[in-house]
Amino acid sequence: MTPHRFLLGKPWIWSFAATVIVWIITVLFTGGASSFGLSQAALTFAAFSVIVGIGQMFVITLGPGNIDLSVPATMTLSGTLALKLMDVQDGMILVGLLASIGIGLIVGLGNYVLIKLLRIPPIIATLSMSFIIQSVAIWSNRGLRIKPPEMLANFTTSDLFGIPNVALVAFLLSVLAWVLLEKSIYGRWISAIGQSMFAARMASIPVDGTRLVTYMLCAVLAALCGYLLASFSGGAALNMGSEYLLLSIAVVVIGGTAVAGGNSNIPGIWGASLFLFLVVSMLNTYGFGAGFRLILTGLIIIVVILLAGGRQSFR
Amino acid sequence: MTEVLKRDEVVAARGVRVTFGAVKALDGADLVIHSGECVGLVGHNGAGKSTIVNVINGGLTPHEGTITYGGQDERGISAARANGVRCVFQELSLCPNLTVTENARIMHPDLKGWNWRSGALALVEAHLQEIFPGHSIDGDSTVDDLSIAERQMVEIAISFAGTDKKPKLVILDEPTSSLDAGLAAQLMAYIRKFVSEGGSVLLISHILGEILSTSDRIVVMKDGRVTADRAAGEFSTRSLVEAMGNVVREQEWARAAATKTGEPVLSMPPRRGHGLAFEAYRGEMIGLAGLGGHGQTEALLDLYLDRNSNWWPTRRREIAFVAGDRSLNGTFPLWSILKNLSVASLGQLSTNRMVDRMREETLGESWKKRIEIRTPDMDNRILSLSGGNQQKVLFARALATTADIVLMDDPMRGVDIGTKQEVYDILRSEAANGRTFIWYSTEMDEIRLCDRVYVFREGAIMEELIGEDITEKNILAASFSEGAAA
Amino acid sequence: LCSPTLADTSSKKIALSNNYAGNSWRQAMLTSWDTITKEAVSKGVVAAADPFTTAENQATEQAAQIQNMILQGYDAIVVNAASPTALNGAIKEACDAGITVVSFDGIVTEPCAWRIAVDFKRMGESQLEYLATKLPNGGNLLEIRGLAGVSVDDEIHAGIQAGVEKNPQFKIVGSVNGDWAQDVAQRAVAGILPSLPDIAAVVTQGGDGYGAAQAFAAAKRPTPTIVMGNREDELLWWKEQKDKDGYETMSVSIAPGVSTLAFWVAQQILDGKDVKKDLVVPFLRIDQDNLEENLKNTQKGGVANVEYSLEDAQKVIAAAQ
Amino acid sequence: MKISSGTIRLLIPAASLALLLAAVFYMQPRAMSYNGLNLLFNLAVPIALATIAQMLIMSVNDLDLSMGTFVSFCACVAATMLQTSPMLGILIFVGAIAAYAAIGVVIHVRELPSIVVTLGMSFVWGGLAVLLLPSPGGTAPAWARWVMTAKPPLVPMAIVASIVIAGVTHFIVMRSSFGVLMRGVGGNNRSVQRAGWSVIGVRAGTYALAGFFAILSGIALVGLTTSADANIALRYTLLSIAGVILGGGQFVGGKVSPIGAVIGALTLTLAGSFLSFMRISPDWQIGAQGAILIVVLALRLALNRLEKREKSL
Ligand SMILES: Nc1ncnc2c1ncn2[C@@H]1O[C@H](COP(=O)(O)OP(=O)(O)OP(=O)(O)O)[C@@H](O)[C@H]1O
Ligand SMILES: Nc1ncnc2c1ncn2[C@@H]1O[C@H](COP(=O)(O)OP(=O)(O)OP(=O)(O)O)[C@@H](O)[C@H]1O
Ligand SMILES: [Mg+2]
Ligand SMILES: [Mg+2]
Repeated sequence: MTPHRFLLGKPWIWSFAATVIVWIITVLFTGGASSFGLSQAALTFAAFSVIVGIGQMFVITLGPGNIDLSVPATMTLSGTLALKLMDVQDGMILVGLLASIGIGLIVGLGNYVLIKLLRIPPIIATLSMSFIIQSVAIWSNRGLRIKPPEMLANFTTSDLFGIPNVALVAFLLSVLAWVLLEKSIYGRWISAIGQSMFAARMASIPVDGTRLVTYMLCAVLAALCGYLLASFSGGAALNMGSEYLLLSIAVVVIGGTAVAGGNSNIPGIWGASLFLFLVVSMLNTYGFGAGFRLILTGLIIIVVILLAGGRQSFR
Repeated sequence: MTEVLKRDEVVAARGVRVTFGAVKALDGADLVIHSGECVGLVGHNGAGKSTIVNVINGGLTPHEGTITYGGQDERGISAARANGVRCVFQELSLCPNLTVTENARIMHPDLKGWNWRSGALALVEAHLQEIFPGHSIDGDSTVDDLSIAERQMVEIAISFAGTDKKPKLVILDEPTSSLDAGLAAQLMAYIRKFVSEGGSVLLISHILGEILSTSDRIVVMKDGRVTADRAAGEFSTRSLVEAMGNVVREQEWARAAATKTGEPVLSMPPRRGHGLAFEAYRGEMIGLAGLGGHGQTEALLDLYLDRNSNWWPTRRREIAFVAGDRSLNGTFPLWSILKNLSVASLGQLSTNRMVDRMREETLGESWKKRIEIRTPDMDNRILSLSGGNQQKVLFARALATTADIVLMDDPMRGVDIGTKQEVYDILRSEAANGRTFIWYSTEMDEIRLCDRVYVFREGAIMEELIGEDITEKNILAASFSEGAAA
Repeated sequence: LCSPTLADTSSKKIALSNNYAGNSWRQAMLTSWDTITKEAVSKGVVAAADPFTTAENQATEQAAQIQNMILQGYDAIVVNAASPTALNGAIKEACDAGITVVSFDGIVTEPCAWRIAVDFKRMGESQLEYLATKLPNGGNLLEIRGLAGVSVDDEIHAGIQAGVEKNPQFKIVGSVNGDWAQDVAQRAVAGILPSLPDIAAVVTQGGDGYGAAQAFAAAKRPTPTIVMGNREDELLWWKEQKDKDGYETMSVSIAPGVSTLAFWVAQQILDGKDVKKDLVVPFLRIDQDNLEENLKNTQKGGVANVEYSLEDAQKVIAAAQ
Repeated sequence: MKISSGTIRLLIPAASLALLLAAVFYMQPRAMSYNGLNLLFNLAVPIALATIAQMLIMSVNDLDLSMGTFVSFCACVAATMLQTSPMLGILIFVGAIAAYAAIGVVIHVRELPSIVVTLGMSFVWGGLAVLLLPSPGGTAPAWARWVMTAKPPLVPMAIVASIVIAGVTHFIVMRSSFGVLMRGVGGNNRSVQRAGWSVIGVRAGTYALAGFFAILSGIALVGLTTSADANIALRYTLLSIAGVILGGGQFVGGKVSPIGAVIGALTLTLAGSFLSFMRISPDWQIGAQGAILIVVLALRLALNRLEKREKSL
C-alpha cells in the first residue's frame, strides 16, 4: 500500500498533520521551552471538545439535517444542577454524576420526541429545546456559581504521568465510541440510517429506536462534558457551553466525518480538537489582534479542508 | 453487410477499453451505429453495456480506442449532444423536484427565450402523446408525484423530442424495466416508426422478446467484448441466449401441489374497504399482478411495516423485503458489497451485539458463489457493481435472513436471463422448505410462475387466480375495469 | 417615598429591555430590578415595570423587542443595549412615539435617549494606576479582553492602553479574548501561557479573573496580581490567597444594581424633572481593606452589588446639573 | 382545478403566519395599524433577504454557516465604506460576490462539504468585520435609511418590501431558466451535467446570487439600525435556516420556495413579538421562544395532516 493510498483512506490524517505543524510553530516562539505546558493545555481543552464532539458525530452520522444544537444548553444545565446538588460535598460526587446523566437522558428524549411527534427538522427541534433547557438552567439557580466538591475539582485539574485526567476520560470514551461505531450492530445501523433512512427501514432496522438512542447518547455526552467542565473551571456559568455549539460541529466535520451522514471517524475528532485549540493559541502567542486572528483561523481551516478534501468519503 | 456500410455512420466506438481498478469493464469493444437502424444490445449483468453507453454519450473517456461521431473524432458530453446523441439511463435521470416541463428545459438547452415554458410544455406533450397515446401525465406535475413508470415515460419522451433538430441517435438502457406490457408495446412501436424515419436507436434490454422483435441488428456483449453482431433475423431466443453464454433451460416448473394449507402466515383485510382480503400460507409463492402502479407496492409496504417495529429490534425476523427501486430504497451507497448484503442479518452474525467479521465474510462468500455476484472483492463499493448485480445483492440480503416471509417488489428489474433462471430455482427450493414469497412483478412470465395470484386494480384486490387459471388472458381481463365491460 | 410629586407617575408604565441573561452579573441585575420595582409598583409609584429579555444576545433581536414595547404602549423604556449604535433606529422610533428612553451599562448613542454611563475607559486606567503603586518596578502584563467588536471591550482596552503609556515600566506581552466568561478566559489563558515569560500582573475586564487564576495554577506558574471583577468566586479566591500569604489585588466592575438607578431616573423624567442626558455612575471598586465586608454582602455565587433608591437617583441627577 | 403540490406546500406556512398574526392582533389591537404593522415587520426585511440567500445555497444542497457573519460584514461595509466612499464600498461588495462565487467553485471542484468551508469563512468574515469596525459605529448611507424608513401610501414599507422580495425571487428561482438549473442541480446534479450544462457555472452563479442577497440584507439592516457592529447579525445564520425550513424548504433535493422563505422569515419575527405581548416571567422568556417555535411548527403539522386527509378523500 503506497503512502498516497493510505492517506486517501484516512481523511483524519490531515487534521493531525495540521495539529503537528501548528504545534511546532507555536513552540518555536519560545525556542521549545513551552512544549510540555502547551501539550498539556491542548490535551486538557481538546478533551472537552472531544467529549461533546463524539456525541455530535453520532448525530451527524444519522444523515443530512441531523445536528444537535442543544449541546451548549445541556452542558450548562447539567453543570449547574450537578454542582448545586453536590453542594461542595465530596460524598455527593456520584449522585451529581448520575444526575448529569439523567439530565442528558431527559434532554435527548425530549429532542427526539419533538423531532418525531412534530416532524420538525432536528436542527430546529434541538434549537427550540435548547431555549427551554436554558430557561430551566436560569430558573433553577439564577446563574449563581457554586463551587465543585474538592475531590472532583482536584480530579479534573490534575494529571496522571503528565497526561491530564480529563484527557484520559475523553480517551476512554473515544475508545468506547469507536467500538460502538466500528464493531457493534448499532454502529452499522446509524451508518445505514445516515445513507438512506427508507432503505434502512426496509432492511428491518428499527429506525426510530436507533435515532432516539443516538440523540440520547449525544445529550448524555454533552451533560457529562458539562459536569466535567464545571468541575474543572471551578463552577458552572450560564454561558459556559456557548462556545461548544460551533466547536462541537467543527471538530466533527474538520475531523473528516461525512456531513451527509453515514460515514464517521473518531480519531479525526481528536485531531480537529487539538488543532482548533492550538490554532488559537498559536495566533495568541504571536500576538495577532482579534480581527487577524479570526481571519487566519478561518483561512487555516479552509486550507486544511482543501488539502484533505476531494475525497468522496468527505461528503 | 454491404448495404449497411453505405449508410451514414452516426456513432462508432472502436477498440474501446475501460477499466475500473482491476475490473475490465470494456476490453476492446467495437460498436458502430448507422442512421436508420435499431441496434439491440444484450449481455449478462456486468457485461459492459452501460459502460459502452457512457462512452458513446461522452460521459466516460475510454482509456484506449477511438470514438467518432459522424466520422469526426470528438470527445465529451457536449460533443455527443451536439451530434444528436441522446440517452435514457435506466436509473432515474430526471430531477425529481422539478416539473416535467422544467426537466425538459434542462434536457434541451436550446429551449430559450421568455416563453420557454409553453414551448417545453408543447414539446413534451406532443411527444408523450405520440409515443404513449392515451397517457395521463400532466406537464406541470412534479416528477416526484409521478409513478416510476410515468417518470420513465417522461424521460423517454423528452429524449425523443427535438426542438430545431431531431435527435439522431437515442440510446435506451433498459427502458421497459418499469413499464407494463402495454406501454412497452407502445414504445416498441414508436421505436420502429422513429427508425423508419431515419433515426437510430440503441436498445438495451434483458427482455429478449423485445430485442428480437424490434431490432434490425443485435449485438451481444460478454465480459467487456462484443461476441456477436448479426442481423436480428439470424437470431432466435435460444440462439441469443446461447450467444450470451447461458444454457437454455427447459421451463419445468412444478407448482406447489397444495396451496392454502394450515393457518395463514400473513393476512390483510380488503384494501380501501372493497375487493378481496389478502392471505398467504406457508410455502406459497404468491404473485401480485395488475397494471403498474395500482397499489401493489403500497400493499407490500403495508404488509411489511405492520410487522416490523420501528422502535425495537425484532428478536426473530419473520419478514424480509426486496426492493425494486434500488437506488431509492435499496442500496447503501457508501458501503461495501458485503456490508450491503449482511445488513439485514446482523443479529445472527453477532455475539453480544458485536458483529463477527469472520462470520460475516463467510456469509458473503457463500452468497457471492450462490448467485454469482460479479466482483473481484466483496469489499468493493456497492456502486462499482453493474445495476443487475446490485439487484442480486439485494436478493441475497433478503434470502440470507432467517425470515419466513419474503416480500418482493418487482425485484428482477435489470437482472439478466441466466441469473433470473438461477434465482427462480433458489426461490422454488426455498419455498419448498417452507418460506413464503409474495412477489409483485410487471413481467407476465414471472407472474405465471406463482402458485396463486392476486390481481390489483385501483388499489384493491379484484381477483384471485389459482394454479392453471393464471394466464395472461385472465390477468389482463381482471386488470381492466369492469366499468368498460359493464 | 410618598411625596405628592410622585402621584404623577402612578399611571405610567416602564419596561426594561435586556439583551442577555446568561451570566451572574445580568442575573443580579434582573434580581435587583425585580426587588426595587416590585416595591415601587406596590406602592403605586408606577403602574408597571416589566422586564424583558431576548433569547439571544443580539442587537437585531433587541431592536425588535423595543419596537414591540412601542406597540405595547409603555411610557418609558429602560434599556441595557447590546450595541451602542445598532439600536438607534428602534430607539428613534420610540422617541418619535413620545417614549422616554433611558440606557444604562450598555448605553446607546442616539441623542434622544438618556445615558447612565460608567466610564469604562477610566475603569481600565484605574487598573494600571493601582498596579503602578503596587508594583513600582513594573513588569509583564497579560491582558484578558472581552468579546471582540463590542464597545465595552474597546473602551476598557483603550483605558488599559492609556495606562500602559503613562506607566512605561509595564509591558503587555500577551492578549487574549476571554469573552467575559470564566471558562473561555481559562481556555485562552491556558493556551498562551506556556509561551509567555514571567507575568507580573493580569489586567482584566470582569468575569474572567478566576478563570485566569485557575489557568496559572494548572500551569504551575506563580500567581501574578490578577485584577478581579467583583464576582463572588473571585472575591472568595482572593480572600483565600490573602489569608494564606497576604495576596494583594483589587477588584472593579459596574454594579448590577445600576438597573435600579436607571429605573428611578426614568421615573423622574416621567415625573417631569429636568434631567441631563448624560449621567455618570461610579464603578464599584473593592480593595484589600474592604474585601471582607464586600464579600459578606455578596450573595453566594453572585456579584458584589449596590441597589439604588430614589434619593440616590436624585443625588446623581443633581450632581450632573 | 388541480392545485400543484408546490402551492399546497406554500399554503401551510402562509396559514400559520395568518394564525399567528391573528393572535398578535387579538392581544395587541394597536398592532393592527399602518404603523403597527411596520413596527412588527420592518426588522423582518433583512432577515427575509438573508433567508433568501440561505435558500439559494440550500437549493443546490449546500448550507451556509457563514450567513450571519457575512451579513454582519456587509453591514459594517455599508456603514463605513459605502457611506464615505461609495465607489470603494461597491468595489468591496463586488469582491464579496466574487468570493462567494469562488467558494461555490471550490466546493464543487474539490467536492468539499459546504458546511466546513462556510464554517471557515465565517471566521474570515467575522475577522474582516472586526478589522473594519473594532467598535460599533459607522453611519448608514442616507439612501439606505431613506428606503427603509419610507412611508408609502396605504401599505407600510415592511410589507411592500416583503412582497417585492418574494415576487422578485420567485421569478428568479421558480420561473427563470437559471432557477430551473439551480434547483435541477439540487435535485439531480448528474442529470444536469449529462444534459451538457456546466454544473460549476450553475453553482458559482447560485453562490454569487446568494452573496448578492446577503449584501442587500446587510444594507437593509444598516438602513434600519442606522449603524453597524461586527456582531450585529450573527443570529441570522440559524434564523435563515429556520426561515427556509418554516417556509417549506428542505435541506436536500432542491426543494425550496422563495415565497415560503419570506413567509418563514416573517413568521419567525412575529413569533418573537407574540412572546413580548404575552408578558412571561423573565426566567422563562427564553424558554418561551423555544416553545413558540415548537408551536408554530406543530401548527404546520396540523395543517399538513388536514391537507393529507383532503388529498386522500
Ligand atoms: N464506477 C465503477 N467502478 C468500478 N467498477 C465499475 C464501475 N462501473 C462499472 N463497473 C464494472 O464494470 C463492469 C461493467 O458494468 P456495466 O455497468 O457496463 O454492466 P452492464 O452490462 O450494464 O450490466 P447490467 O446488465 O447489470 O446493467 C461491471 O463488472 C461493473 O462492476
Ligand atoms: N460511483 C460511480 N462512479 C462512477 N461511475 C459510476 C458510478 N456508479 C455508476 N457508475 C456508472 O454508471 C453506469 C450506470 O450504472 P448502473 O450500471 O448501475 O445502471 P444501469 O446499467 O443503467 O442500470 P440497470 O443495470 O438496472 O440497467 C455504471 O455502469 C457505471 O459505469
Ligand atoms: Mg447496465
Ligand atoms: Mg444495468
